[in-house]
Amino acid sequence: QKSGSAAATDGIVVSFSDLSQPFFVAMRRDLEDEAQKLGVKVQVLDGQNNSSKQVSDLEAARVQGISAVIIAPTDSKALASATDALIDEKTVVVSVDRQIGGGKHPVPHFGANNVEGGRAMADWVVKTYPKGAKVVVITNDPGSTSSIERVKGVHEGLAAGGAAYQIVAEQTGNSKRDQALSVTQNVLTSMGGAHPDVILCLNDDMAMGALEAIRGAGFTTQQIAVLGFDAIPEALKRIRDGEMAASVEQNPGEQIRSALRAVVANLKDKTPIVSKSLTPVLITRDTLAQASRIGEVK
Amino acid sequence: MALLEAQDITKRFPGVVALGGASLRVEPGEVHALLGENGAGKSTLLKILSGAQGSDGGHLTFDAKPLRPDDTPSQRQKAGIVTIYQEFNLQPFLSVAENLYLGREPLRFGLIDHRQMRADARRILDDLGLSLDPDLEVSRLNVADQQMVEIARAMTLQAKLIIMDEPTAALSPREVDILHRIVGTLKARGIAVIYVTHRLKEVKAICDAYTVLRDGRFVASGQVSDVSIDDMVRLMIGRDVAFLKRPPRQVAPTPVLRIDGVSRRRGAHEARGTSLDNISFEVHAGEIVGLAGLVGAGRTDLARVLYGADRKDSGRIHLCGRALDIQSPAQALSAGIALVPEDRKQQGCFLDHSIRHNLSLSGLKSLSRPGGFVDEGAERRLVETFRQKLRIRMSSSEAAIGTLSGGNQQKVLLARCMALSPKVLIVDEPTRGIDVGAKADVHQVLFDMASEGMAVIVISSELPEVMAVSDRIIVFREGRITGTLEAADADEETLMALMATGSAPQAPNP
Amino acid sequence: MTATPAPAPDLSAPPAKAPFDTVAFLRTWGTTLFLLLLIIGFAAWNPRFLSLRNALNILTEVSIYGVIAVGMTFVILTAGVDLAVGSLLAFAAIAAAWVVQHMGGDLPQWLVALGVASAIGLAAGYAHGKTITWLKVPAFIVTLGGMTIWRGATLILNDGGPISGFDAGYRWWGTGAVLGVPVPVILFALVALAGHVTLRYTRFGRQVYAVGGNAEAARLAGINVKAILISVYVIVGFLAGLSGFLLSARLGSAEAVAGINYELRVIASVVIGGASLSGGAGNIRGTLIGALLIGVLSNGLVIMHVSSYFQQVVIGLIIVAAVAFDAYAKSHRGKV
Amino acid sequence: MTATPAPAPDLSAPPAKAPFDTVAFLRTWGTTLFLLLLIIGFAAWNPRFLSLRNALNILTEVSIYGVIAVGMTFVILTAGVDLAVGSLLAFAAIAAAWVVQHMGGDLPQWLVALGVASAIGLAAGYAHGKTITWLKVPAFIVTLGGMTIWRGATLILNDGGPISGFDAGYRWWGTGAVLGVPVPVILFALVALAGHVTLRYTRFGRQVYAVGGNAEAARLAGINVKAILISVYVIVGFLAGLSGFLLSARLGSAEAVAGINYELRVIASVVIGGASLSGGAGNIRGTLIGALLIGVLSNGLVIMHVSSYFQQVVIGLIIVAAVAFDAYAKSHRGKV
Ligand SMILES: Nc1ncnc2c1ncn2[C@@H]1O[C@H](COP(=O)(O)OP(=O)(O)OP(=O)(O)O)[C@@H](O)[C@H]1O
Ligand SMILES: Nc1ncnc2c1ncn2[C@@H]1O[C@H](COP(=O)(O)OP(=O)(O)OP(=O)(O)O)[C@@H](O)[C@H]1O
Ligand SMILES: [Mg+2]
Ligand SMILES: [Mg+2]
Repeated sequence: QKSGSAAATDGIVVSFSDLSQPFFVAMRRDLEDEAQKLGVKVQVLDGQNNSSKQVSDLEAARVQGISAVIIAPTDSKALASATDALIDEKTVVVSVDRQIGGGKHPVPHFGANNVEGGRAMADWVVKTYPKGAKVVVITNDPGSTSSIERVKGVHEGLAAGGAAYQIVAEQTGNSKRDQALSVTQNVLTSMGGAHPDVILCLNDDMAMGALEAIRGAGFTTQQIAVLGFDAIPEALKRIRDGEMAASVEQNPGEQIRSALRAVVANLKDKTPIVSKSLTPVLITRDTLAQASRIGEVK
Repeated sequence: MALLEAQDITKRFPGVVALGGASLRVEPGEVHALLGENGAGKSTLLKILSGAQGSDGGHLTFDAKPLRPDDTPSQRQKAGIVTIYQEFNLQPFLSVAENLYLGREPLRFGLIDHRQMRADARRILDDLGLSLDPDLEVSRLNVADQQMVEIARAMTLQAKLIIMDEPTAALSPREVDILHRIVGTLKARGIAVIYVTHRLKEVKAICDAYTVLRDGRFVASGQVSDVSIDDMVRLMIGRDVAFLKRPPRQVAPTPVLRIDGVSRRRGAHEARGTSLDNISFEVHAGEIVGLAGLVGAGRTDLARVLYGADRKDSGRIHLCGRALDIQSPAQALSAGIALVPEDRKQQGCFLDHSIRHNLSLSGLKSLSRPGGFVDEGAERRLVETFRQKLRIRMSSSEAAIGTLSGGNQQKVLLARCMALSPKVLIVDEPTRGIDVGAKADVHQVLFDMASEGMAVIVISSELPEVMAVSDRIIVFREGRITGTLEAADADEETLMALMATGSAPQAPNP
Repeated sequence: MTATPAPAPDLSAPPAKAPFDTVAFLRTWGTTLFLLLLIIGFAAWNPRFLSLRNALNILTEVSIYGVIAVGMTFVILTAGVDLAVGSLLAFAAIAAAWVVQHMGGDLPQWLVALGVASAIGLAAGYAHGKTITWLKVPAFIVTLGGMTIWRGATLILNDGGPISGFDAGYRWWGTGAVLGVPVPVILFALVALAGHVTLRYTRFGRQVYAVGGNAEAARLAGINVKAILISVYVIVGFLAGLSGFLLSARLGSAEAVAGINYELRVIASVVIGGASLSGGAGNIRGTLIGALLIGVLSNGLVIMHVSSYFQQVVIGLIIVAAVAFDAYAKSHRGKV
Repeated sequence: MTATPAPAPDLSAPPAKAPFDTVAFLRTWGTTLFLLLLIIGFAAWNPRFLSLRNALNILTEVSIYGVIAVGMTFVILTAGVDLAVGSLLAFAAIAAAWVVQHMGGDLPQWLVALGVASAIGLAAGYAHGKTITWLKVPAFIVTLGGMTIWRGATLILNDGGPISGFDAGYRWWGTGAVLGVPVPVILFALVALAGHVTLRYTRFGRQVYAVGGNAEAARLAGINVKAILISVYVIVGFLAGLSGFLLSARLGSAEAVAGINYELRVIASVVIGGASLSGGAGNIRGTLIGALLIGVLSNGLVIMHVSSYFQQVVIGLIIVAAVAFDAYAKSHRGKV
């Protein structure tokens, strides 16, 4: 640890919306890695997908005297009054993953746009199936912001492609692999001998489940393309092996790393914090090298 | 004009016709005995009167007005019919005072006045000669005190007719006496009482008129003064019952059970149970020892200690010469000590389970094949044996025990322990709620078991029963033994004196 | 009868009362004591834990589910359970927000929202109670059904998304304060007081205990058991609606995912507070302690910097320990 | 004296049995009938619902939680509850996967995993049972604690991430088939059969019913109540571990979020099957029907393309309706 700077960088708190989600778990690992590199300590909070808990955890943290907060909010509006109060007390606040809105003070944001991520999936479909396609969408936990935003992107993107792009089923897999498996299975059954051209899963875990279902139903991944979201190593491996078509990379690691770097720089030298927007990219077999976690693939 | 007129009441349950034309006519201010053997339909008729159950047919008139068949208990209560049920219906977690005034609590500024309620309760209890603490939680009272609370509750209601379903089954002579005084007072106030009991002497003592039911049908009614107890028995059962007296015994010279200085202190927060102070006695093979005492004398406590249901503080227990350290009923049973508890609903029955399962539960080990599989054939044969021996009245051994009449439930529990053929059998109020005919059957079974070499301890609050079945009677008072009498020397006066004051009446020091 | 009883001796004199009874004290105050120890422990670790601000934070957070826990106490006293409260909270909140946004007339936003949320809570509670008593479906199933039905309705109503944009008058109910005390805390205190008085000092309250203690006996004693059962679900439904209003006022947003898993937290508060799930035993004081214990724990562990996965382990262990402590204190009743 | 006694009736003649009893039939088969109607309804809508493949899909899906539901039946029969099963499933699965990955020796992967998952299930169940009986903490609290403790432990063990990469021998347990029947379904059938035989035909089974029917009476009838209670938590723990093994074999991955909310689904299966949460009533056949009902519903609604928000509403309504139907059939017992 560097002497002198420790005091200035004391009390950095990072509040995640839900640390049981692989996306945020990965983000947290990068955070801890970056913190070590920078020689700072961070306190990690888990909102457990509950805005009320996230707000009161932040207040609890505030009581112990904190200097900076990085928030991945459960809901962009619900955190506004909590962040306003923090900013009023001269606490540095930035957001990752999802922007905080509706407060008095603007909050710098480091993240990728979920709607655009969804649109990237749809664009791939439109490009790959110029004559149109039957699409199945497997969504995250109902009501979760990631689900709503990504679905919105998918809908907009497919609508832009025209009437030939048809969503034949949109069901929830509750962000979980096993539920995606069974729901995909059921969707395939309902279509009888026919099959969809593409299954868009709004996270990679569910894409894994969908792959199992496709295999179990006797289809090939040539017949049905599966797309995921988050570009986790397991998905990257499947993309490399040709089982999965693509996954959306939002680079959670880069989001949190740059957010932390900006916060630390600000605490040390008052460097102003500039928002950073990462464009979600679609990782396919050809662009695997762009995936941030490609190094973790065995 | 009769106060209550019930005509041709019918009530069917699946597989059973509980009432097939029962009639009852009660005049104002009379104490009316409702008689019948176990399962005759007494409780069912009374529940129909109180609104606890609906009937399938028949007419009810009360106070010159017809009663609607679908009245709720509270509507009947408002009409003036107050009921003390055979199975208690108290609120276990509420205090005595709260139970007495449930739904009718005294209010002050719209809120319950707890102080007033406590004072009222204390007054009622004092009136009845009970010095119960009105703040005690009812779950911590013994059976007799719960019964007295039920009675006290009935007293606080405005009644024209009070129905009492076997109120004395759980009471010892002192409480029975209190109850009889209460009944006298009610009668003097012009309140009619329907009184169910299997202790026919009580009928002679306090009842004016009687009605007999058999198999759910009206059999006879009349004035009590016109009939003898034997007549009543014949009307109920249709035959004469020979009252058994313990045949001459052959007591083995060695004691089976030796109790040596057993003591137990009662915890400060233990409302029920009595302290036991240095209890010592022996029971021999083939001997029946009766324990007499008033409610709270400590007989049940001793039984529970012997059976491992409660811990003792000091003292030793020897079985067949070997010292025992029993920690649980399971250990007691495997050592050969069995107990039929006094509170059948709380401590004995699995009300929703079948009669067969209830009866065989303790003896499953000997009914099991290797691997722990129950031999259901043997189990059914066992049930059949006891159904005949104890005349258990049931539609099928697969029916829930909760659908049996109170007396028949008691018989099933007796059978559960008898089937084990233990070395020591302890029965606590074994004939509670059992009719005269079946009582003789139960006694006969006890005699048979004793003559097979079993040591039997009978706890009973009914003095004639203790005297009839025991070879030897040990009297308890406040946790101590105050006397031991050979059956031949025992008479009610002596026993009562030992139970109540601790010394024999003529007072030459024993 | 031949024997004449001798004058009855005083056999059943109640045991004399000791001047101070440690055991009775522990029996009643076991969990409270544990909570105090916990607070002392946290304060020793970090004195800021005891600051007024932190105390108010904890209380505000507790208020949201504490309000429901008061209602749940009634339900559990009758040996029932309500698993639907979390979903109902969300539905009441989002429906209220929806009405405010789409049909708000001249009335103040908060008034409309409070009215809608309460009305939905009352109606849903009535529906639950009626289904339980009339169709004779166990409360567990009815409210499990309610849990998914109301959640589904919430998602349908605004297509899964949150509704936000309330005015200051609305937000005041969640974020304002009177004499330094946050509004939700004041409301919670009032609700708890009303619950306590109702259970302890009204006939209705005693009847709630009676229905849970022994339903058949209660019926035979002339209590309208069905009416009591329906009332308790109406009460908890109303309070879930109120809580939904408070939560959306606090967050400035009515979310479709609000209140997920609240049912467990609320039931845990009541049971930690000493109520029995088989009915008849429990009280509001216990529920308050239970709710506070949960609130203090999750706040204190954050302040102690316990890592978030470990927090779950520690919370689980401490809750079990708290109840074990209480059970141990109670078990000594026979052994003084 | 008015009447002369009639001759004594023959008390000891066993009553005759009725030939066929519609009411008794409905009482026993109410929920089953409802399930059949539901299946017919779905099949009428889309005949593919009845295809062999879909039937096996449903059964495989049901197997995973059905295995636990068999164990939960034992627990609920004793008037207990186990909220920890979902977390325990995840912990057993991830611990097994972890051992396979980090310490796998020469033994087949599946054997190691099955051993580790079962051992963890047994040990955790024993810990729950012991805490309930020995520290006298209500099962609700102990297993609520267990729910957060095991989830926390799961997250800690692999730092929140999933573990995957099992060999074919391991995967066979989740995806293989024998004579066309998926392996999980076969295991489920065996577990259910064993559960049924145990409850119906053994002394232990009788004792489980007795403990739930009336614990005090059971103790006085010579049953070692504590031992029975501990056993049922050991049984359900073991089955949760087994289920974790099956689920990870099926998915090819042990996930930290596996089994979330399983406790509710499992308890619902048991209660829909007619068991009483106050103990002493219920059986494995009912539980199977309950589990199937849930499985058929969630499958059928997807096949009917009901939108996912609406599905929740419909599932809630149908579950309540199923139990109401059953309650209605049963309520006729007094009215033949
Ligand atoms: N709920 C019920 N379900 C089925 N059968 C019942 C039910 N209640 C009573 N019975 C049956 O009705 C008959 C009459 O029972 P009841 O309790 O009225 O008898 P009783 O005269 O009060 O007997 P006891 O002297 O033993 O109390 C019995 O055969 C009993 O098994
Ligand atoms: N530990 C205990 N747990 C539950 N009940 C108990 C316990 N100890 C005693 N009892 C109950 O307390 C009551 C009083 O028992 P006790 O031994 O004091 O009186 P008793 O001589 O049996 O009087 P009686 O049998 O006439 O009521 C009994 O009803 C018994 O069931
Ligand atoms: Mg009777
Ligand atoms: Mg006794």
